[in-house]
Amino acid sequence: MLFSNILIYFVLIPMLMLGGVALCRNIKQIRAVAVIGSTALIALSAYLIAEFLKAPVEDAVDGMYYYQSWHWFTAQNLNINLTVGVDGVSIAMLLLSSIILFTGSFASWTIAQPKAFFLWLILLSTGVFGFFISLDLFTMFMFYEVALIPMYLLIGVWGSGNKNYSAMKLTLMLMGGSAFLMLGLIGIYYHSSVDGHHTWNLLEIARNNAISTEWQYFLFPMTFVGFGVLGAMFPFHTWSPDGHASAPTAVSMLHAGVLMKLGGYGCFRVAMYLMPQAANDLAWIFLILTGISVVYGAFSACVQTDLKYINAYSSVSHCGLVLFAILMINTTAMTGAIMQMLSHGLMTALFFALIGMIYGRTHTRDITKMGGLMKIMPYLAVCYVIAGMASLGLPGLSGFVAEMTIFVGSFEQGMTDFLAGAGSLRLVFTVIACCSIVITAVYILRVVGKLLFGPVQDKHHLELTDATWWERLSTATLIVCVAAIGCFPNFFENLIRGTFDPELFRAIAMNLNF
Amino acid sequence: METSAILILAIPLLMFLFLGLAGKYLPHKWAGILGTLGMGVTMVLAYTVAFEYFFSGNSLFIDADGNRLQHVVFNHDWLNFYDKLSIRLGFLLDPISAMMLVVITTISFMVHLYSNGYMRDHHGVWETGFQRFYAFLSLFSFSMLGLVVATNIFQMYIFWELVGASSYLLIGFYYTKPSAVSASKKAFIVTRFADLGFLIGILVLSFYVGFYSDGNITDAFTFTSLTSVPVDGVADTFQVSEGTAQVIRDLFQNSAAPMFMGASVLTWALVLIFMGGMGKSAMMPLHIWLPDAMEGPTPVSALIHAATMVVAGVYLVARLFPLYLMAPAALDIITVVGALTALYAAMVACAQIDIKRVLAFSTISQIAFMMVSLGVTRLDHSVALGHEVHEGLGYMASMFHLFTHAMFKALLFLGAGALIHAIGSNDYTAMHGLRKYMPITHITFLVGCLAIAGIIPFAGFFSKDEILTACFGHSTVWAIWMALVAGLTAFYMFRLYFLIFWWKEHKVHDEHHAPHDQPWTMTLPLVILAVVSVFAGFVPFGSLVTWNGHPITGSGFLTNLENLNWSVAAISLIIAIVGILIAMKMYKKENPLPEKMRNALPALWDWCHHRFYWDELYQFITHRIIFGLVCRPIAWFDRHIIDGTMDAFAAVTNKASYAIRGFQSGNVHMYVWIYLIGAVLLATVTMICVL
Amino acid sequence: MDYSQFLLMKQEVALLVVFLLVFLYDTFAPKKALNALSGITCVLFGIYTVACFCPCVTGASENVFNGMYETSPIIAMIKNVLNVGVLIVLIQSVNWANSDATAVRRGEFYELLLVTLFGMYLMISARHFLLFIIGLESASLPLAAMVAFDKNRYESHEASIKYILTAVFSSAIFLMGLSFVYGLTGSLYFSEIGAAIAAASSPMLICALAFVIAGVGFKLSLVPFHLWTADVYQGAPTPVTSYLSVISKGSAAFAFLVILVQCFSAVYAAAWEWMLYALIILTITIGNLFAIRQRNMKRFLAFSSVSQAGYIMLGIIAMNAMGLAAMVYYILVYVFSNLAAFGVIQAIENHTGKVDMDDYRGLSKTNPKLSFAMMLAMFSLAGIPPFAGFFSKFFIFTSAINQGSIAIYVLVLIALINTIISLYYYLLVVKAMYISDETPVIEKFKSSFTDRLGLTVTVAGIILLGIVSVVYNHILTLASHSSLF
Amino acid sequence: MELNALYYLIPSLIMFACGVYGFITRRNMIAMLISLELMLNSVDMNFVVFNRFLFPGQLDGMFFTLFAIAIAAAETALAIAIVVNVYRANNDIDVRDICKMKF
Repeated sequence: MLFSNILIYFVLIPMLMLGGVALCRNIKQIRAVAVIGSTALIALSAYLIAEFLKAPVEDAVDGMYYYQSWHWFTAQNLNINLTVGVDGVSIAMLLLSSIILFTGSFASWTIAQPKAFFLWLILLSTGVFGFFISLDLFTMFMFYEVALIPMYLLIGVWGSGNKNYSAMKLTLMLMGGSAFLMLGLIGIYYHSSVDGHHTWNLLEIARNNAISTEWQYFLFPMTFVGFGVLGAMFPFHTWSPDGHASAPTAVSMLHAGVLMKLGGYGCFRVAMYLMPQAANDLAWIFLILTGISVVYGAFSACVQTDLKYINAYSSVSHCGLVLFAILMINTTAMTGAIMQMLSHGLMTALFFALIGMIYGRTHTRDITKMGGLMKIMPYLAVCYVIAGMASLGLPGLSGFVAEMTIFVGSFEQGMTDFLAGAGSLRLVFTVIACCSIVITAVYILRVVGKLLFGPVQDKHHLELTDATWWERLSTATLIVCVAAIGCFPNFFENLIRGTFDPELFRAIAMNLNF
Repeated sequence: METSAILILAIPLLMFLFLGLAGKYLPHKWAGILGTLGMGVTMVLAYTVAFEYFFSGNSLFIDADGNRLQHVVFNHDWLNFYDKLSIRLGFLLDPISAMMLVVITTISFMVHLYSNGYMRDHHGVWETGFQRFYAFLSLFSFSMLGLVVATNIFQMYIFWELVGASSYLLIGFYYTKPSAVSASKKAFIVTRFADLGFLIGILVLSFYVGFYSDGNITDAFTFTSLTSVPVDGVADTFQVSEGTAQVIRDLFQNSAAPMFMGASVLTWALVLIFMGGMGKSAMMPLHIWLPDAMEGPTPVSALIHAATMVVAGVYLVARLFPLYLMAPAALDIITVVGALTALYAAMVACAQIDIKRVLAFSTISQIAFMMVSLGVTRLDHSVALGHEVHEGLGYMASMFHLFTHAMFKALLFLGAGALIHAIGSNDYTAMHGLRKYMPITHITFLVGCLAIAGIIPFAGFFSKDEILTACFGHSTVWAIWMALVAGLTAFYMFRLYFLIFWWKEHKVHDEHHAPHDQPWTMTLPLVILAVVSVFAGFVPFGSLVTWNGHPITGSGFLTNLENLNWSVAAISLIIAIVGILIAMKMYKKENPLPEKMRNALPALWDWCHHRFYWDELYQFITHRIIFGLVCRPIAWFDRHIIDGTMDAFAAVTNKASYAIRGFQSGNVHMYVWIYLIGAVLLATVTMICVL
Repeated sequence: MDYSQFLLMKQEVALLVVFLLVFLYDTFAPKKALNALSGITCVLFGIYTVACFCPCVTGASENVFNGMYETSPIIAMIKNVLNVGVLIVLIQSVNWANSDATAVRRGEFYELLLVTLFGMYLMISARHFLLFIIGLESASLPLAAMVAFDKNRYESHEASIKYILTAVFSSAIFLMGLSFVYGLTGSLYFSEIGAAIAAASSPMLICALAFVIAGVGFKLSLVPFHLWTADVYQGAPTPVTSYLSVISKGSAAFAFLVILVQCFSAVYAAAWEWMLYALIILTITIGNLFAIRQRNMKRFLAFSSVSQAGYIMLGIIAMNAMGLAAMVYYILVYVFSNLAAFGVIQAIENHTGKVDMDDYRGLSKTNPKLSFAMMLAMFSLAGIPPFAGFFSKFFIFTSAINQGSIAIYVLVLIALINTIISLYYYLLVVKAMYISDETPVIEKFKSSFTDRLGLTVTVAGIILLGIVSVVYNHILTLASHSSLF
Repeated sequence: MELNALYYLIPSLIMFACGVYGFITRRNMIAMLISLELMLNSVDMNFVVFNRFLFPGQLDGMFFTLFAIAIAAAETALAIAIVVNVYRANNDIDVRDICKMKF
C-alpha cells in the first residue's frame, strides 16, 4: 500500500496543505493550515529520527530505511518507479526543511495575497520533501524541478527591488543547471544497465556500478555542475545574490536554507555516489572551483552594502564549503559537509528572517543608512548577533562544529594525498578555505558594527518597534536549533556518518585504497 | 571533586543564561548581587579544588616522590570526527590549571564586586545594560575557566574562541560609541587571524599524531599524554603513557619526519599554535587590538585585558611546553618575539597620555616577560651570574609572574577605574595631585606600582627576579635586554603614578563635587588586591608549579627569599630604583624637564606616542590592500565579469533574435526562396558529406 | 472486393458519417434551427470521439486495400489523440462560430474542419503515396479556406494567400521528390520503396529525400520551411490557428515518422540522420529566437509551436517504439497544453478583441482563473513538473538518447539549453499576467460555458496526463506492438 | 534516334526550373499560379515518363498523374478564389504588397 510507508506522508502532508490553503477563506485559516501542517512535518521528522536511531541495520537496504518502491512508468523497460527510502542524511535534511517551513510560515505572517503565496510556498516545499525522500533518479529530478519553478512567482510577485530581473535570472540559471542535470541523469540511465535492464533506481545503479569510466568522465561533470548551480558553485553562483536580494523573507529562508542544500545533496547522492571513479579522478576540477567559491564569496561579502547581498555572498562561501568538503571524499569531511548544510540552512534562514524583519520596519537594506538598531529593536539585534556568531563559527553554535569537522577531514585528506605523492591541491585549498574563517569574521562584524551598534543613523527609526510574537517564535526556534546542533553535535554526526561509510559509499573506499 | 569541577563551569554558564534571558526583568541591584554571588560561590569552589590539589597529599595529585600529577576529573566525548579522533570536553587538574582557577575566580570575583559600584554614576543611576554586563562577565568567566581546565587542545581551541567572543561583547559594551564598536571588531578580527594559525597548527599536529600512531589520536591529544613526552635525560614527566608519547617524540626527533622550508613540520605546527597565543596575548605584531580594547568598561579591562584572557597565550605555550621543549627553534622564536614586544611596549608606554593605555602597554610588556621566560627555558644545566639555575626555572618564573601580574595589574586597572570614575576622564592631564582626595586609591595604586616595578618585597620583585635569572641562565644578551626593559617598566609606571597623584595640585571647582574615594564595593577589591600584591611574592611557587610537577624549591614561606639569586636581584633592584628615581625627578613636581626631553628627541617621542605607527600600517594593509585591492576588485569582477557573462548570454540571444528577424520579412517570395535554399542545401550538403 | 475491409476503417467511416450528418443538417435544417449547429457538431463529435476509444483493432496491425491503408492500435491511438484535440477545438470555437460575423458560415467551418481531419487520417494510415498525397492535400487545401474565414479581417486574407501559395509550392516540391522516388524504385508502396532502396544511397535518392523532408517539414513547420507559420497563425481566426498548431502538426509528425521509418530506414545513418539533426537544431533554436520578441500572442505561440515541432522530431531519431510512444505522448500533451493557451486567448479575444501580450498585464487581478489556466499551459509547454509537459519532454529526450551516439548527447544538450530560452519567453507571459504592477487592461468578464468547459478539460489534462502514468504506459505498450520497426 | 527517358526528363526538369523561377520572380499572383502549374505539370511528366520507360509493366505512375492533375486543379481553383478575396481587400494582386504581418 502506498500509504503504509511513513515517508510518503512527507509529500502527502504538503499536498493536503495545498488543498487546505486552496479552500481557506481568510488569512487566519491559511496561517492555521500552514502552522499545523509544518508542525506535523516537524513531528514526523522527529519521529523518523527516533525510529532511525534505534532501527536495526538489517532493516536497511544499502543503508536506506523505509525503502519501498511503487511502479509508475514501467512499460517497456522504462522502469520509472516511485522509490523512497531515507538514511541519516535525508532525515537530517527533512528535519531541516520542515523546521524552515515552520519558521518561514511565521516569518510570512502578514504577507500580502496570502493564499497564493502559501500555495506556491507549499508547492515548493513539496518538491523539497519529495526530493529528499526519493531514491529514483526520475522522481528525484521531477521533485527537484517542482521546487525550482515556484521561486519565479514567489520572487516576482512578492519580491522587492529589481525583482523581475532577479526572478528571471534565478529561474533561468537554475533551469540551465537542470538541463545539464537531465542529460546527465538520462545518460546514467542508459549506461548503468546490466544485461539490458535499465533502471533509474539509485541504489541499483550504485550496486551495479556498471557505468564505464569514459562515460563517468562525461556524466559526472554534467550532474555535478547541474546540482552545483543550485549549490552556488563558482562561477555559477551569480543568481544567488540577486535572487536572494529580491526574494521575500520566507522565500529567501527556504531558498538559502533548503533549496541550496538540494544542490549539495544531489552532488553527493547522485554524482559522487553513482560515479565513484570519476568522482575521484575529476574531483580536482571542482575542488578548485569550490575552493574559489569559499574565499571569493567571503571577499565579495566584505564590501557589499545591501544586507541581503552580504548574506547571499556569505551563502556562496558557506555552500562552497559544503561542496568543497564533499569533494574531499572522506568520511569526516563529508560528514562535516552535511553538518554544514544543516548549520548553514538554519543560520542563513535565521539571517534572512531577521533581514526581512528589519527591512519590513526600516524599508531599507543599505547598511550605510542604518545604525544603532540594537537600541531600537534589541530582540532582533541580539538575534542578529547570534546568527552572526553562528556564521563565523563560534563554538556552541552550529557553524563551529560543521567547519571544524570539515577542516579536520579535509586537512587529513589533503595531508594524506600530499604524503602519498598525489599532489598538494587538497592541502593548499584546505588552508585557503581555513582563511575564510577570518574573512567571515570581517564581514560579519562589519555588518554587526554598522547595523546594530553605533549611534542611530536615521531619526525616523527611533519610532520603530521590536519583534512581534510570531517573529519572536520564528527566530527563537531557529536559534534553539542552531544552538542544539552546536551543543550536541555528536547526536547529529551519528545520524549522518553512516551514509559515508566506505562500505556504502564506493567513492570513499576508492579514495582510501588509492 | 567531580561535582565541584562541574559546578565551577556550570555556575557561570547558568548565570550567563539566566541573566542573559531573564536579566531584563530583574532589578539592576539584584542582577548585580546575583552575579557577584554566583562568582563568589565559584571562587570558593575553585579555592577548595585548588587547595585539595596542592595540599591534600591525595595520591591522585601527588606521587610518593612528591611529584605533582595531572588528574583528569572528567572527560566526555563531544564530537567524533572519526574513530580515531574526537573532541572531548573535560576537566584537567594540574599545577597550572589549579593555579589559573584561583587567579581567574579571584580576579573575576573582585571585578564582579567592583562593577556593582563602577557601573553606576555618582547619583546611583545604573548603566544601561547593567544586567547584560553581568551576563557577559559570567560568560567570560565560564569560557576562561573552560579554557584553563581543557583536557585537550581542541577543547582549548573551543573555549579560546568563546573567550574571544565574550571579549568582543565586553569591549563593545558601550555599543553606541563608534570607537568601542570598532575596537571590539578589531580585537576580534586580529585574534581571529591569529586563531587561524592556531587552527592550522592543531590540524597539522592532529594529522601527524594520527598518521604515525595506530592508537587513538583523541587519547594522544589529551594533554596528559601530549605533555608526557619523555625528554632525553629527564625522566620526571607527569605520567608516561608510552605508546602515544613515544609517537610524538619520534615525530620530533625522527629525521624522516616531514620537513617544510627547512624546519620540521612539527616545529611549524608549534609556531603556528604560538601564533594563536600571540594574538590572544597581544605579542607584536598582533598586539594592536589590546590598547584599543580599553574602550571597554574598566573592570572588563582589569579582568580580561590584564589578568586573565591576555595570558591565555602564555598559558597555551606553558600547556604544550614539553612539546616546545623538543622544538628549540620554536622556543627561540618565542624568545625573540617576547623580547621585542617587551621593549616596544615599554617604550610606547612611556609616551601615552591615556592612563588605561599606559596600563595596556605595560600589560603587553609584562606578558612579553612571561613569554621570554618560557622561551629561554631549557633543560640543560646552566649558570646565571655564578649561581646554578634550577632546571625549568623559566617555566616556573613565567607562571609565577603570570600569577603576581594578574594580581597587581588587576589592582592597577581597578585603581585606574576608580580614578576614571571619579574624574570622568581617561587622561592624566585631567587628574594630577589626586593623592589628597582619594587616599585609598592612592595607596593601593602605589602598591601596585611598586609591585610592577619590582621593588622588594612586593610580588613583582620575586617573579621578575626569577625571570631575569632564567634569562641570564640562557643568554646574557637577552637578560640585559630584559633588565633594561624592567627599568623602563619602573620608569613609566612611576611616571604614571606621579602624574596622577602629584605633579601639581588638583584644581577643584566645587567642594561638593571634589573627587573622592569610591563606595566600598569598589575600594574593598582594591584593598584586597593590594594586600595580595604585597604578599603574593612569598608564595612558594617552585614547590607548586613546575613544568614536570617536580618541585624545585622547598615549600616554606620564605623559600623565595632564600632561593634568591642575589646578584640578579641586585641588578634588577638597582635598575628599578633608578627608573623610579628618574620618574620622580621628572614628574613629581611640575617642571619643564619632560617638555625639554620631548623636544630633544621629537622623532622618538612621535614614534612612541603613535605606537610606532603600527595602527596606521594595519589600516593601510586592511583598507588599502585587502579591501581596496582584493575585496573590491573581486566584487567588481563578480558584478561585471561573472554576472556580465551571464547577462551577455541573454543579451546575445536577444541580439540574435533581432538580427535574424529579417528572414521573416512577410514577403512570400522570400519565404519560398528560403524554402528552396533550405531544401537544396539539405540535399547538396548531404551529398557532399555522404558521397 | 471484400467490403469488410471498410470495417477496419471504422474511424474514417465514422468520421464521414459525422461529416455527412453535419452537412445534411447544415443544408436542410430550417434557419432557426441552425443556431443549434455548433452544439450538435460538438455533441456528435464528442460521441464519435468516445466511441473511437473502444478498441477496433486487436492485433498488431491490419492492412486494407492491398496494403495501401494500414491501421494498428498505435495508429488508432494517434487518431484518438487528434480527435480529442479536435473536440476541444470545436468546443472552444463555439463562441466564435456563433458570433455575428461567422454565424452564417459556421456550417462550412465545421465541414471543412472535418474534411481536413479526414485527410489527416489518411495521411496517418496511408501506406501508399497516392493515398498519402490525397490525404495531405485534403488536409491542407481546405485549411486555406479556413484561414481565410474571417472575411472582414485583412490579416485573414493575407494569411490565406501566403498559406496557399507556399503550400502549393511545397507540395510541388514534395511531388517532385516523390517522382524521384518512384523513378528510383518503381513503386509507391511504402514497404516496397523501403525494400528497394535498401541499397546504397545515390544523389537522386538524397534529392528525393531532401524534397520529401521539405514537403512534410512544411506541414510540420520545420525551419527553414516554417516561414508561413507565423503569418498564418497570426492572421487566421483563432480556432483555426489552434487547429493548425496542434492537429495539423500532430498528424504531420506521425506521418513523417512513418514515411521516414518505412521508406527510408535503410539510409538512416547514411543520409537523413544528419539532415534531421540539422533541422531539429535549427527548428528549435530559430523558433525560440523568434518567439522571444513576439508581442502578439498568436504569433508568439506560432513560433513556440515551431520550436515544439523540433522537440517532436526528437522522437523520430531513436527509430524505435520508445521514440514513437514518446512522440505520440508528446503530441497528446502538446494538444492539451497548446489548446489551453489558445482557449484563453480565444476567450479574451472574443470578449475584448485583444491579443497582445501587453494587454495581458495584470490579468491575474481581473481574471484569475483564465490567468491560472494560461500559466499552467505555459508551464506545461516549458516542461515544468508536475505538469504533463515535463513528462513528455523527459520521455522524448530519453527516447532520443536511446540512439546512443555522442552526437545525440550534443543534440539533446542543445535542445535542453533551448528549453531555457523557451522557458524565458513562456515566463514572459506569466510575468505579464502575474507580476506586472500596471493597471490591468482587460476588464473582469465572465467567460461562456463552452470556454470554461474547454479550459477545464485542458487544465485537467495538463495536470493529470503526466502524473497518471496509465496514459503513457498504455501508449508505450501500444507502440511496442506496432509493426513499424 | 532512339528516344529514351532523358529526352523527356530534361525538358521536364527545365519546366520545373522555369516554374520555380517564375514563382520567385513574378509579383503578380496569377502569374505565380501559372508558374506553379508549370511545376506541377513537370512532376506529372516525370511520373508518366518513369512509368513508361522504366516500369512499363504497371500503371502506378499513370494513376498518380491523374490524381495529381485533379489535385492541381483543385489547388488552382482555391488559390484563385483567395486571390480574388485579396483583390477585394487590397485592390491589388501584387504579392509584395501583402506583407503587413512580418518579423
